[in-house]
Amino acid sequence: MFRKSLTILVGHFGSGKTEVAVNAAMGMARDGERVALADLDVVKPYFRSREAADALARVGVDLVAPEGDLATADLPILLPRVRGLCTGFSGRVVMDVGGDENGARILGALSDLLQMADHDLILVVNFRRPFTPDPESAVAMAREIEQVSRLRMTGVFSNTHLMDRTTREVVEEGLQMARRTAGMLGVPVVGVGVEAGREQDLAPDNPGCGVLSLRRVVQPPIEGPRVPRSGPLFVLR
Amino acid sequence: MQYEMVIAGFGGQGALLIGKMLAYAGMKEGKEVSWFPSYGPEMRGGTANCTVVISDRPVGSPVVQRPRALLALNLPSLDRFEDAVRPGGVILYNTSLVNRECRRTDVVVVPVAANDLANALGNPKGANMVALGAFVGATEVVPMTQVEALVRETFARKPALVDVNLQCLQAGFGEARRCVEGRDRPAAPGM
Amino acid sequence: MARKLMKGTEAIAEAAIRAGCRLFFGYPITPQNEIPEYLSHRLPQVGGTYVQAESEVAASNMLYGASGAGVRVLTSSSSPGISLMQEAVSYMAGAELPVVIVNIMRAGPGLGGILPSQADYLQATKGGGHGDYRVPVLGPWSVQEAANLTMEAFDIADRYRTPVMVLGDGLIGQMMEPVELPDERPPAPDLPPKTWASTGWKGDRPRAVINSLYLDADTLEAHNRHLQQKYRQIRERERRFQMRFEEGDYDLLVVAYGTVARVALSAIEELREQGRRVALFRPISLYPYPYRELAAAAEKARAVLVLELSAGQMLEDVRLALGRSRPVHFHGRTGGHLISPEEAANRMVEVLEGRSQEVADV
Amino acid sequence: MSSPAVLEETPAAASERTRAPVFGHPESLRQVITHYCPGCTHGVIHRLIAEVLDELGVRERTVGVSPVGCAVLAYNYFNTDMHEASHGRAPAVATGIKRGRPDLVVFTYQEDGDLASIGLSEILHCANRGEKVTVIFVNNAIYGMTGGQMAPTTMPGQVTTTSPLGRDVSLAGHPLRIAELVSALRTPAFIARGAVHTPLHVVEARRLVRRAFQYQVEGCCFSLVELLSTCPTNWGIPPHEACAWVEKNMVPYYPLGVFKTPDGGDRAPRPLGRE
Repeated sequence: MFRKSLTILVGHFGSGKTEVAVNAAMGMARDGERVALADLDVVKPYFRSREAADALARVGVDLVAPEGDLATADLPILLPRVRGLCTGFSGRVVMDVGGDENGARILGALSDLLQMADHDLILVVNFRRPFTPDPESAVAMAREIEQVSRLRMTGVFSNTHLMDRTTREVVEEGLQMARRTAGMLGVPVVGVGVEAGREQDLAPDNPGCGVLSLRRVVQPPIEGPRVPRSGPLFVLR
Repeated sequence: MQYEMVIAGFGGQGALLIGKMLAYAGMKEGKEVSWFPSYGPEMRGGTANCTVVISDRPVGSPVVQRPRALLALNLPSLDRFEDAVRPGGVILYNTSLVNRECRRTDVVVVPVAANDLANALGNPKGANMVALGAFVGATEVVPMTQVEALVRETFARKPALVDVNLQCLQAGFGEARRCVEGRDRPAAPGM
Repeated sequence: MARKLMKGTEAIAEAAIRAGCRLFFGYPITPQNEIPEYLSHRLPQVGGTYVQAESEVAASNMLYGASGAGVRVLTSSSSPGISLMQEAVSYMAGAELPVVIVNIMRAGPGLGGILPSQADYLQATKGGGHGDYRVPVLGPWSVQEAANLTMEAFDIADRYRTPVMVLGDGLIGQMMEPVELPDERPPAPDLPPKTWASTGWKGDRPRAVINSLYLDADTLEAHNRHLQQKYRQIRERERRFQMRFEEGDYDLLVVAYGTVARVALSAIEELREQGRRVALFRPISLYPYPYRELAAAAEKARAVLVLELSAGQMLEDVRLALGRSRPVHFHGRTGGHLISPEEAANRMVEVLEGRSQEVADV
Repeated sequence: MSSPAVLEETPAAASERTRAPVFGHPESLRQVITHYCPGCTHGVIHRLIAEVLDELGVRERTVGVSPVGCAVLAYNYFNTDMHEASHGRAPAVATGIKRGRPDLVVFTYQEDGDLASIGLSEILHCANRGEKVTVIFVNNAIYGMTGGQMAPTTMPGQVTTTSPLGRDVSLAGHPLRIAELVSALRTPAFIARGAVHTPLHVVEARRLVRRAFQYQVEGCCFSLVELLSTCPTNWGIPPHEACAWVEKNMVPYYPLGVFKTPDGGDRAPRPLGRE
């Protein structure tokens, strides 16, 4: 699904970039790879991958994000180490970039190095979000991101969901729209995300791409610890 | 014993100054005093007035609805405060600028032509001193000697003004005394 | 000490100088202009500095700077100006800086008018600006007390490292009364030294950083706990109040602060001459509010009457103190109208004779 | 390429030379890692100020005021007593400190949103009163802290997150030229603009910063140095391009130089008819 040594995840606000990035990085680490996850979200001060620091540390993912007081500072901090990751890191690197073309602007600041690195630029889309209701708006956003980041899109990741109310139809419909988006961009759909534990209910029959199980690691501050209500996660087998 | 008075006139007629001098003289006498001005839009045109309380013990309300004495330097001031004065109190008004009689019959009414008296003494600016002297004469709220000392102190830097103002003060005092002589007066504190 | 006849505003200004304040930052607004006017004249005579700021916002931030550098500093304003100052008041509360702020209240809301009012009570006593903070608030009822409390405010500010507000209605500012002031009122001997102040760092103490920014949630919560601990101390030690006619029995307890309490006192004196049993409770510290003392004072009374130049602000604290133990009645004037002694007396009689309606539940 | 002089050096002298520090840490800067992004010039400017404070020997009586902006944490970096001001009010805070303790050397460190937008009133009146403080004004044509929005100093046509089609001068006005604006005041002052996008400019900027502090130490006047700066992160271009961007786009609009010196005379126009 993510094959290059450097995977850059972009998309609109709330498309699920951070969940995809965290789960992808943790998956790579479980496969025995050396992984660094760079939190490049300089746009919003909450719901960032740095909030998954503990979970990432447990599986050995190296989180590159402002620490201590700076973790909650409303400051667009680009760590010097990120420039190092672009050139001299011996493992896999996942970059979680802030929302839409504003968040992707930070890639422009790194473009001198990124252009030379072996990378994928993946657009994460959730068509059940107001910013990208259809493939056309997703393509328009992709073009804007390409412009500010000075990079070309190399793939689309389908992440359409409705949280707890997601059904297989929602995922299937989202995947079809992702395929049309990818077609217009001239790139493949590299993967589709489904909630961990509900793969049997939700995963499309013929995805034609990898399926990534997404475990919610980062909580929006408004939600608090998630209270399980139903679903196979809690069915005793 | 507590004595409350309202001093009112046009802005510039010296009502606030008269009030301050009364309060100051009261303080010099060892009394408790408060001086409270009307302020704000009223100060521009209309009446400028202040309330002075002189008392043997700490002054309660500095705001007074029913004063024992009124000094009205012009007609609007008389119109506004005439009815507020307590029965048995004193109303002193400046006949130079008031073209009617005082309607109250249950108070001591003292008409004094403050501006005319000051003009006659060759000191047109001294009308407020005439009024102050007359008010002290009519109410005896503070001793005249204390007020005279205050005038000397106030004009210490302009000695030429001391005598002319004392003249006005005494003229007003004399006029008021002649007016109230032989009448029943409301008691003033500590006199 | 010779008695002098002084306006409240002048007495406050002179008292600040006697308390060792040599710095004033402010911006003109009626009805407190005599304070900056007086100080612009007096401060240079005593080697002090007067700065007319470009706005209340700037003035209060100048206070923040000067106080952070460890010097006693004063500002004064009136209601709309105080609202503008709240930015820095919150910062000063957060950075724990001692300053004295005088608010000579005028009628609101908005531009309102320049006439007397007590309508800033809630703003003053419940913090005033953003964030969890409180500011000790003192409400004088005479010119002499305004001077005394101003001098004391500097000590309270230094003792607890907090802004302190002297809250006067327009009458306090404008009336003249005899005042006695000490030639010099040195700071209380037991005040802590200002080792935290930014006076230039020579390595002999921790580096001074005057700041209210705490990015980490735990650190900020700990800072807030520390502030709340300080406010608890203030609530324990700094409650001030006065009672009149507390000896013997009374049917009605009147609660008022500032000059309104004097109006109430005159009314009560007159009613007592007629044999009516009325007593007066006057909070002097409005934060901390003397809740316990008020509750104790109300035990003898059948009913309580609150008088204010507002639509009922201190009323909330009275109800907080009394709960449902006593019926609470209210009389307030707004817009700049004063309460006259006769008006106050009439309301007291209404309550005594059962012709007044208790304040309804909010 | 090695010079003959080095070849002729004795081994002892050579050893001494290699051990002698040629580039140390200024005493006025704390030895901590800053939060500034790669390619950001805040660090350079911090260093210039620190070097000047060291040189003038005033570190122990200096108090700095940090702004709200990317340099909000500057109080962690300077090795002096510091105040953190609310947004835009640093000149008022500095006024309070200096009037309270005239013996202190007081400087504010401010950025374009802080100084040129919300704090425009404070800076103009501080300068106009002639407060004897030093203002270091970092102009990078964008709001850095809040994530790249338009600043009063954003260039015409410059794309930011709140001017997505480029700054439209018919709607947002033209960029504010602070050095020019403040130097129009009649009160004597030292007002200059420098830049830090090339080593040569850094050397020149250091001279300006030094002069600014020197005037204050001598009790002479208010001083302000505007320094054109970079923001690769929010501009979205690599650091070397950001430096080139300053030269190409900012320097022509924001001319470098000294705008006002305290002895510069009166700039007021002559009365009409007496030309």
